[in-house]
Formats: sequence, C-alpha cells, structure tokens
Amino acid sequence: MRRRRAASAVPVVLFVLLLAVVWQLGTTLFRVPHYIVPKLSDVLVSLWEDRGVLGRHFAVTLEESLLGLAISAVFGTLTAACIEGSKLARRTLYPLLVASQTVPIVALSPIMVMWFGYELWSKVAVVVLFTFFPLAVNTADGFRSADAEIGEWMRSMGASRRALWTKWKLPSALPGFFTGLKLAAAISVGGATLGEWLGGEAGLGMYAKRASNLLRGEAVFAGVLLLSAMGIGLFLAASLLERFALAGRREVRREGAVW
Amino acid sequence: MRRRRAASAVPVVLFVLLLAVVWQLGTTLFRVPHYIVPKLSDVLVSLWEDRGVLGRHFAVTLEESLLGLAISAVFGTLTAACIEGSKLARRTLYPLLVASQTVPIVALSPIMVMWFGYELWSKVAVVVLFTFFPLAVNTADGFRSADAEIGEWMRSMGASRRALWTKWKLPSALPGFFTGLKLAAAISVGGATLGEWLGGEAGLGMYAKRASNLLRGEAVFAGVLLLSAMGIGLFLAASLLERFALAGRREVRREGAVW
Amino acid sequence: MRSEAEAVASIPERRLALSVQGLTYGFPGAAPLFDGLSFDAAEGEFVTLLAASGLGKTTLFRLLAGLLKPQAGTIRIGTHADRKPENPEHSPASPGKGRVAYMPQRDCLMPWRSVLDNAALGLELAGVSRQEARKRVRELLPAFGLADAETKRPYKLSGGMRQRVSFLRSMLAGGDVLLLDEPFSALDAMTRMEMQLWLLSVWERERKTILFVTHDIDEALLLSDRVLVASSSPVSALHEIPVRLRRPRRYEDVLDGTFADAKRKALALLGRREGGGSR
Amino acid sequence: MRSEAEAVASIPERRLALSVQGLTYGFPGAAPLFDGLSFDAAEGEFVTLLAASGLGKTTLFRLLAGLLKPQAGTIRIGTHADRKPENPEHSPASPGKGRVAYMPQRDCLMPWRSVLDNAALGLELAGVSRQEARKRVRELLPAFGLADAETKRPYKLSGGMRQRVSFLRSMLAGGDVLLLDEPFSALDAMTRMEMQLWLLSVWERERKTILFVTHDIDEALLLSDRVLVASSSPVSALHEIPVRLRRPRRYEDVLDGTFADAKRKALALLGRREGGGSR
Amino acid sequence: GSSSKDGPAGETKLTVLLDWYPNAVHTFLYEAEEQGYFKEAGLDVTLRTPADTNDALKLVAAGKADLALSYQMQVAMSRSEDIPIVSVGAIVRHPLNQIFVQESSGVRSPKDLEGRTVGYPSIPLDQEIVETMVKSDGGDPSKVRFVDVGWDLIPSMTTKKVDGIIGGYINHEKLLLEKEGEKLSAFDPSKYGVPDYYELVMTTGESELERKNDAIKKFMEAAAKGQQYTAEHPDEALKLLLDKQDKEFPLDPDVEKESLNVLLPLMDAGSEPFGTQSEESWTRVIGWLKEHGLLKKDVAPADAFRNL
Ligand SMILES: Nc1ncnc2c1ncn2[C@@H]1O[C@H](COP(=O)(O)OP(=O)(O)OP(=O)(O)O)[C@@H](O)[C@H]1O
Ligand SMILES: Nc1ncnc2c1ncn2[C@@H]1O[C@H](COP(=O)(O)OP(=O)(O)OP(=O)(O)O)[C@@H](O)[C@H]1O
Ligand SMILES: [Mg+2]
Ligand SMILES: [Mg+2]
Repeated sequence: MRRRRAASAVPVVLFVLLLAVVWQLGTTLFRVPHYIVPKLSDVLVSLWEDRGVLGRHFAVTLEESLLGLAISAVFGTLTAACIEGSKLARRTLYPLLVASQTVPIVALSPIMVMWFGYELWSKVAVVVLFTFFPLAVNTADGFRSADAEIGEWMRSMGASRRALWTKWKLPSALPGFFTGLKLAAAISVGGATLGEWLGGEAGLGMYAKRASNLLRGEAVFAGVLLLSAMGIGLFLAASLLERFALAGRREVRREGAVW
Repeated sequence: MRRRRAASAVPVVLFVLLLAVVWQLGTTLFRVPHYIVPKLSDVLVSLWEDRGVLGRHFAVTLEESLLGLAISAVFGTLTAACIEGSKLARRTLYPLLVASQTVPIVALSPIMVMWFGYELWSKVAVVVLFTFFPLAVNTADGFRSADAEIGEWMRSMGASRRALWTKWKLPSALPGFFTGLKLAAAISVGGATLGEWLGGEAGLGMYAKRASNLLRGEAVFAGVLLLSAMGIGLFLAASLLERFALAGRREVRREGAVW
Repeated sequence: MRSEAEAVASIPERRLALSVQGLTYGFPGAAPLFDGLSFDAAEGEFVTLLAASGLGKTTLFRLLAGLLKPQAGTIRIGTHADRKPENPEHSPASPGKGRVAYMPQRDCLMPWRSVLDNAALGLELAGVSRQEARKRVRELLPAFGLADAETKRPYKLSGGMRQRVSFLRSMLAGGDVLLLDEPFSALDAMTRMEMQLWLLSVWERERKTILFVTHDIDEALLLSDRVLVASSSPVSALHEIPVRLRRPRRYEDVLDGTFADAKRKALALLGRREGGGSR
Repeated sequence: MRSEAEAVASIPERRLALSVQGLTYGFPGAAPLFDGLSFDAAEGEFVTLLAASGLGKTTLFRLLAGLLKPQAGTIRIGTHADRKPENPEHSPASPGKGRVAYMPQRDCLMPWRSVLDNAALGLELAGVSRQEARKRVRELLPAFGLADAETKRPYKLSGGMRQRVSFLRSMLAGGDVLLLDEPFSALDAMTRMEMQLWLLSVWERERKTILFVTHDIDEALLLSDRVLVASSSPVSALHEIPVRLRRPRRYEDVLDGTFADAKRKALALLGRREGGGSR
Repeated sequence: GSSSKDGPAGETKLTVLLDWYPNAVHTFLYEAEEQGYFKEAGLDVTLRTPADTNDALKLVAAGKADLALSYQMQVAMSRSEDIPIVSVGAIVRHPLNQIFVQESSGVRSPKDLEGRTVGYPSIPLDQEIVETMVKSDGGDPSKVRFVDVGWDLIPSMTTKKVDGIIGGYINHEKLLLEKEGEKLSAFDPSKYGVPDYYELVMTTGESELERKNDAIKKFMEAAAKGQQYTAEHPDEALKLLLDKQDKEFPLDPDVEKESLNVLLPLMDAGSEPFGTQSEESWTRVIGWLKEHGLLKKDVAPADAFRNL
C-alpha cells in the first residue's frame, strides 16, 4: 500500500521536473528578458538568498489565507443554509452574493481600509470576499442535491427541523461543501495577495509587487512560486480533509471493481 | 403559473429598493464623504448623463466576459474529462490548475501583454484564467459523482468508452458543470475588469479606473453598478440555462409535496 | 391476543387508529388515483392492501404519512372513536408528528451511515439517545441476519440486507400506525418467514396498527386480519376480504380451506381490474 | 421447442453458453463468498439460482458480467463445446463485449431520461440508432403496462414500473446470455404472470440462455429447466433440482406432483443452510 | 487607523501615508525618525503605504490619516471634486514624471511622437501632459496614439508595444531601464509648455489642519531637519533606508543611490525653507489644469496650499 502510494508520486515529480526544464530552456533559448520571465535558475537563487525575508512574508500571507478561509467556511455554510431554508433568503441573498463578486475590489479599497485598517483584517476581508462565494454556492448546491426520498422519510417519521438539518441536509451537503472548500483554498492565496496590494507592509503579495516595481523579475517569480506552493498546499489540505470526511462514501467504484 | 412567477419577483424588487434606500439614507445621515461612498442619487445622475459612453463600454466588457466564459466552458469541460479519464492527467493537471489560481495576475501581466497584446484577447485571457478553474473543478466533481451503478450496468452490456462518456458521464456531470458555470459567470466580470486594468482602451473596468484617477467617485460607482448588474445578469442567464438543461431532474421535492 | 370474532367483525364500538374519508388525489397533470376513497383500520388491527403495480399504494402511504396533501377528504390518524369525526368538513388533518412509522418501498438508507447507524436513525428520531439507540439496534441485528454487517455502508449490502435494515429502522421508530410498503419483497422464502414471524411477534406484543402492502397473496392472507383489494383505477372503494383464521397463525394454515377460498377471491378481484393505473 | 428429455438431461454433447470453473471470490476484508464453485448452462437453457439473501447471487452476476474479477477460476461465456476449456489455466476470461445482458437487482435507471429513453438505452448500446430504438420500445410499452408513462422520468414511477422499465431495457439489449436478478420482485401477481409469460415467449422464440435469480420458489420451478440452489456460505457447490415439467408450462402445473416434490426439495435445501452469508 | 489620540509620553500621533513603497525619496522621513527629530518635536509618526495615492488623498480628507504624500496636480483636481485637501509642503519641487523614448526610436523631441504610440498608466492627466508637450513643440497631438498600459510601463516599451511612455519617473523607471542597458531620451514637461510643477507635496485634510496645525507644523520642521541631514550625509542616510527596508524588501543600493543623487537638487528649496510653496506655482498649475478641462470647477490657489 505505502509502496504504491510512493510510486504514484513519480509521474507528478517527473511532470514538475519537465516543467522546470521547459522553463529554463525556453527562457534561455528564446532570450526572454529577465524582467518578463526570468530564468528558473535565477529564481531559485533569489529564493535561496532571500529565504529569511520570504519565510516571514510567507507566514503572514498564510495566516491571512487561513483566517479568511475559516471565516468563509463558517459564514458560507450559514449563508448556504439560509438560501436552502428560506425562499426569501434565496431571492435576496443570492443576488447580493453574486454582486459581491463583480465589484472591482480596488474601487472599494478606501472603504476596506477605513473599515478594516491597514493590518491583518483588511487582507482577511479580501480573502473572505474571494472565497465566500464558491463556498456558499457549492454548499447551497450540495444542500439542494440532498436525496429527497430520505428527507421525505424523515418527515414522515415526524423528524424535527433540527433533525432534518443535522442528520440529512448537512451530511448531504458535505461533498458540495468540500468542492467549494477546495476552490476556496486555491483562490484564497490570490485574495490575500490582492489584499496586500491594497496597502500593507508584509506578505508575499507585497513582496512580489515591490519586486515588480523594481523590475526584479527573479524576485517576483520567487514570490509567485511560493504563493503557488502555498495555494497547492492549501488545496491539498482541503482535499485531504475531504477524503477524511467523506471516507467510505464514494468508494463504490473503486473497491473490487475492475475499472 | 405566470401570475405566481410575477409575484415571486416582488421580494427581490423590495429588497433591491431597500438596499437603495439604505444606501441613500446611510450616506446622507452618516455624512459619508462623497469621495468614499457617493450618494446613490448622484451615482444615478452620473449613470444617466454618461449613458452613451457607458453603453459602449458595457458592450465591450460583456463581449470579453462572454468570450472568456465560452472558452472556459469548452476547455474546462475538456480538462475535467481528462482529469476524470486519466489518473496521470489528474495528477499533473490538477496541481497546474491550482497553481494557475494562485499566481497574482499582475505578476504575469507583462507576459499577458506580450502574448495577447492590448486588444480584446488579453482581457479574454484574464477572464479565462479566472473562470476556468471553478468550471473545471466543479465539472470534474460532477463526473466523479456519476452514479457508479449505472456505469457498471453499461459496462456489463459492453458499452463502448464513447457511450459511457456521452450517455452516462456527461449527463451526470451536468449539475456540477452548471454550478461551475454559475460561479464562473459571476466571476467573469471581475476578470474582465482586471484585464482592462492591465491595459486597454475600453470597457467598464477601464472607465471605472479612469474615473477613479479623476477622483470622480460617482462615476466610479456608476461603472461598478453596471458591472454588478452585468455579473448578476450573466449569473441569472447561467441559472436559466441550468434550469432548462436540468429540467425534470431535481423536481422530486417540489411537485405535489407539502414542504 | 384477541379472539377470532373480535379480530374480524367490524364492531361499532371498536376504536379506530386510522380513518380515511372521501380521499381524492391525483398527481398534477395525470389521471386521478383516488376518488372518494374511504376505509379505516381499528386499533391493533393488521390490514393488508393488495393492488396491481402502479395503482397507487405507495401514493396512498405517502398521503397517510402526510407527505402529500389530499385534494379532498380527510385522513385521521391516532386512536379515536369510530365514525365520529367531530367536524366532518374540516380540512385534511396533518397527521401528527411521530404517529405513523413509514417504511418506504425503496429503502432510502443514508449512504454515509453504517448499517448500525442507519437502523438506529428511527430510534434517534423518536428521541432516544444515540448511545441507547445503537445499543438497542445492536441487540436486534443478529435476528435480522445483519450481525456481520454492522459497520458496513449501504453500498456494500445485498438487496435483501438493505431491505432488512430499512425495515428494522422503521419498526424501531415507533408510532401508533405502521405503514409497511412491500417490506419483504427482496427476501428469500426462509428469511421472509423469519421476518414475518418477528413482525407478528412484535405486533402481538405491542398491539400496533399495521397497514401492509404486499404483492404476495399468501403473505397477505397469512399475516392480516383483513385484506383490502383495489381492483380498478381510480380507486374509489376497496374490496374487503376478512381472513377468518385463528391466531397465532401457522404456515400449515395455507392448506386450510378458508385460506384457499380467500386466495381465490383475491386473485379474482385482482384479475378483474380494467386496465388500472398505468396499464 | 425441445422435448422434455432434451431440456433436462445433461447430455455430453450439448453446447455450453456459460461455464464457470473453480470460481473463488470474496470482497476484500470479508469472508469469501465462492470457493471453487463450478457450474454451467447450456445454450438456450433457462437456469434459476435460488439462495438466501446475502449469499452472493448478485455478486455472482457481477462476476459473470465482468464487473468483478474472480480471485481464482475461469468464467467462459459464449457458445463453446462442453467441458473442453482449451487452456484450463488461463486467466479468467473477460466476458466479451455485448455477450451478456444484465438486469441488475436495483433498477439503475438514468434520472435524466424518460421511460422511453431509459428503455431504449439497451438497444442504443447494442448499436441500434436512437430513432429505431425508440420505435421498437414504443411498440413494447403497452405490453409492459407503461404506455401512459412513456414520457415520465423515473422519479415519477411506481416501484413496479421502474422494475419493468429496467427489465425491458435489459431484454432489448440482446446478448447470448441473459442475467436477470430478481426481475419481478416488485410486481403483483397478475403483472408478474404477464411478464413471466412474455419472458417465456421471448425465450422460446429467440432461444437465449437465461440465468435467473428469484426468491419465489414457485416462479423458479415454473420457468426454468433447472434450479440451482446454494445452501451454505461460502458457496462451493450448487444443488441441482431438474424441473421435469412439459413445455410450454401452464399455471395449473403448480398442482402437479412433480412440482410439489421439487418445491419441497428446494425448501429443504434452503432451510438447511448453516448461517449463510451474513446470517 | 485613527490618529487623533496622543501617545503615552504626551506625544502626538501622526499617521503619514507614503505615495509609494519606501524608496530614496522618503529618506528624509526615515532620517527624521532615526535622528530623533520627530521625538524631539513630540511626535509619534507612523509611515504607511496605501494602495495608491488616490486612496491616500481620500483617507486624509476623511480624517482617517493625518498626512499623505501626493502630487500637486492631484491636489488641485481633488479640490475641484470637493475633496478638502490642503498641501502643506512641496517635497519634490520639479517634475519627475517625464516622457521616455528609446534613443534608437529616432524621436528627438516631443513633436516626433506624431504617428507614434505612447503608453500611459490609465491616468488621463498623463495623456494631457503629452498632448501639451507635443503641441508646444510644434506637433499635432491628435496624431499621437495612446495606449493604456496599466501597470506595465517598462515592459510595454522594451517589448516594443509602444514607442514611448509617460508616467515613469526619472529617479526610478529611467534608472531601471538604463540599468538594463537601454539608451533613453527623456523629455521634461516643464520645458514643453507644461508649467513647472511640484511633483510631490505633503498634504493634509482641511479639518485635520485646523485641529493639528501645531503638530503638522512641527512635523514639517522635523522633516526639514531630516532633509537637511540627508543632504549633508547622503550615504549614511541612504544606508539607513536600505537597512530599514532589508527586513521587508531588499532595495537595490545602486539604483537608490543614483535616485537620491537625482532627487536631492530637485528637493532643494534654495534660500527658502524646505517645503516652501509659492502661490505663483499653484496659480500656474491650476490655470493649466483648467485650460485642459481637468478641473470640474474653479479652485482658489490660496486655498490649495498653506505655508506653515
Ligand atoms: N411523484 C410523482 N409524480 C407524478 N406521478 C407519480 C409520482 N409518483 C407516482 N406517480 C404515478 O402514480 C401512480 C401510482 O404510483 P404508486 O407508486 O403509488 O404505485 P404503487 O401502487 O405503489 O405501485 P407498485 O406496486 O409498482 O409500487 C403511477 O402511475 C405513477 O406513475
Ligand atoms: N461492494 C461490496 N463490498 C463489500 N461487500 C459486498 C459488496 N457487495 C456485496 N457485498 C457483500 O457480499 C455478500 C453477498 O452480497 P450479494 O449482493 O451478492 O447477495 P445476494 O445473494 O444478491 O443477496 P440478496 O438476495 O439479498 O440480493 C453480502 O454479505 C454483502 O454484504
Ligand atoms: Mg409502490
Ligand atoms: Mg442480490
């Protein structure tokens, strides 16, 4: 079992190596200017040289992302529950949610700063703005896909509203919730980055922006590489959580089946 | 039937009116400086005065969003199919997809411009970057949720790979696809806006940015209002499409049931 | 145990657990299924419904369980005096909470719960603590042939096992009136017999009112006090076949002449239907 | 139509449509279900499997349909000479495409297809154009009592209607060997009889090999040439009950002495099992 | 971030919004902090970087920050939009924002831009500046094509998407490009019809100025001392800035050194005290803006600035 798992990582590693080679060769052969796409080797050097600073910024951005994700998970689920539970809420909350996605955040930056200050919370707010929507929509669709026959049966047995929610709707919505969480996890990093651009003294987004202002391509990409790693890490964490929480649900296809 | 539908719009309209009143009263009563949040009435005046220009920009942004959405829908579905169909693809494409979400677009903007120029296509590319991910992930999860028993039956009957895809997997993935499409529709407008900020001559995002550089708050908000309307419109269109395509699927709960 | 006479005759003073008056229902856009149907079941009575596929048995149960709203007529559930609805005009009663226990035709087990937890759900809904519910279920699993399956998820169960879990779940949920929709259709002869005996023992001990749907005429006759047969669609009346057999019943009763008579009658009634329901 | 003798005796020269040799299978982490099981079915034979719930009938069908891989033994499907596997050691054959038609126990209808389109799916998979498939299904719907339901989605169907759609779908798919897993369990006596008659008429016309699972001993005896009974878990051998009744059969045959004998035998075999499968 | 509360030692808290990420132009602020000039003046100063200078103006106007570095023309435009901003000191006294073209492009003066493409960063004002320059140089501004290049001034030129750019600073973009080996020509707006304006000014809100007149005055005095120290010890001053930024983002010492060299003469007010503004400069700038339709309504020059 463990052997097989280790073996399954081989193609991924090979693929990443392939990408790395393509990057290095591509930038070298086509003489791409370093401030547009730097050589991978230069990026790695910059990554190493700046490791202390980058580590600090990494921690800051990670904190912003995680906080925002946690808040979105809680409020996204609550919102989805409102949307599921009340027609009125569906009719009013949904348009509002959608609208929140279409507002260019930079137009709101003074408001953000006024409300949340320059510290952590304005970035967290942007992360929430980014991640709230996929979580709420996917969870709402999860609720909607709950097997109606089970609900009917529970109703017929006189199940309370509470029992319907805790024993039927919530477990049914879990797969949708986790799809949303995976999306949100990947996006959260982008949210934090944008939040840092709205003003701030720390974080990988700020680091990348300053590097870009100084035309230091390899530092920009060092930051970007770390941001990507963080995003993939958060996504994997969400996937692991999903696998754990949905253990034994979707195995019909795998266990003992030939295909 | 038609009467009831008309009646069902009442709470939405009331809610929107309520929001409008809150905005107008809030900015008036709390003396919110007009350069932070302008009065709704001023925004409406600006909207009306600039209607010709705004209409043109609206069309541009709408075109970008729709093109980007269409491309994402096609390639998102294809990617999801690859992820579903091949373990190797899942292991290699997924991390790449996730990474694409975490890269701050502004860091890539020089590349974007190099590849796509300042015309339409660089904006479409940003829209695709924004909308591709939710579409692919949701569709992939849709594929994954396909009823294994149906697939088993088809297999046992010697169904071809093609038949399995067209008759089982694709129809099963439709709900997931539409969840993704709704998300993407709402987000697409934000993508187009950001794309316009990376450079360009037209579009509501550019309008809002120029207005902001001219310190004209009410014009900024006029643009934002239109962007939101467009986002909600696209979202509603996606919902309508969904209702149409999934007609008769999820009605178990509604028809004839008391609750 | 009631004497034969008591169990069979429709004595005016008997107390009703269920009465249906003038029930009318049809799904929107389809032909009506019930048209002014009336019937009742006395407290502690075991009544079986026999009808062709698609005639509306499941729909009737969903109406009784309060999941569908009658278009006309009243449904009263819970012990009450015979034929004396206080207010015959009053709108269809919503069947009170927890007063029916319904076992649906398609076992709708929760895919994310184990056999044990699925079966315990009925008790949980009746207010029993999870702990206690599991304990009581665990005691019953061996009798249901599910001892080894305790921790399995539904997708790992055979058809008959799923049905038994569903049956157990509904039986444990309690309620004055049990609605069982083809509870044994996926069971082999021996297992079915065991389940029938178990059901009868519970029924005799707890004196529940049972409304039972089956396609098996032998089963219907073997278990019930009365068999109600619907023979044409829309159903406006049920033909009653009283089963005058002693209790407790034995499988040898199948050879009894009364039994053969009743069976012939039921078959005739079912065969006489004129293109019922969907046919 | 074959003579009684032909239909029953295991003549060495008969050609096999299905042969299973030394089949061993168990789900991971569970006790084995089959241990060195061997049996076969001749071309055009109607064989019924009888076994307690949870003993592995459905699993056997999934093995035959190629959905599960035997842990040992061979499965051969398609006409071939008796007892002469060219290479007895060769790995379990993957049953060729389209050579079995499987009707699963749980109707897995597609929720997004109407009755008509669900039933047509079998034909579509067999390569018939959608147009043509629909035409042929439409002709059969009335005989299946589904004429009114043509455009309905599965969730609007009664349990028995769903089963009939699933049955129709699999029957139309063709294939040399038909695997029918409790196809009539949700049908009332009359509808079931009609379906049985229809099945027999198709069988006699098209000479398909049928493997049939049922819990109804009468049904088993009425339809099949041979009844195979599994009585203990893990199943390593099937007890064979040849049914020496004339064909075409009539419902009166139930009164025949041969029938009663066979029934008694089957009941005894089933009852003798020692805590089979999950029990 | 409110700023009206006083610190523990009776110090007045002041929040200052920078125009951009910390760089050589801010050396005088860091020096004033480091040398204790702010403390001596009883001030507790916090430096912040907002999303952009528009935000800074709005926040200062709304009293959410005390001071902000901004641009002279921006202050004038704000006032015409009823954003109550006052300039309290000219920090960089001449334009840094110039037109850059590659020498190889053959553009020798602004009029050669006819028929060429100029990239600008979404700011209409920049467009106006180019047009004025081309016109005053004898060219036809309507023949210049403009492309909004967003944030990517430098790549847009080096990848030849545009022939010239406006919006870059001679103490930053120009230096970076030259470091990349590009040969550039730069055209100074003040030499081609645009009034010589203050590139950077220190601003505050009108009501803020009433309430904290004293503190702001002290702040400007301390800043002047910082600037004086910087001018006298440019290398030490720069090292301080670089060290301060090392924790967050290491700056390029060569670029910043060159940048400071460019800036120091442009920040020097000569015989006047550091930051002094002239009414004449404001009148000219406002006049030019008005002439080019960038002011929605009249702005009185005397209201736009205050020499403390
Ligand atoms: N949700 C629904 N919407 C519309 N029509 C329905 C719905 N459910 C059932 N029907 C129709 O109502 C009729 C009766 O269905 P019902 O399930 O009550 O039959 P039944 O007597 O239980 O049959 P069976 O013995 O096959 O289970 C059928 O014609 C069916 O198509
Ligand atoms: N996917 C699976 N994974 C693990 N165990 C399984 C799986 N499917 C079935 N089983 C187990 O295998 C045994 C046989 O199941 P099977 O469905 O073959 O029984 P069956 O003979 O068809 O019973 P029934 O008559 O009740 O349908 C049961 O104990 C069941 O729990
Ligand atoms: Mg039914
Ligand atoms: Mg089975």
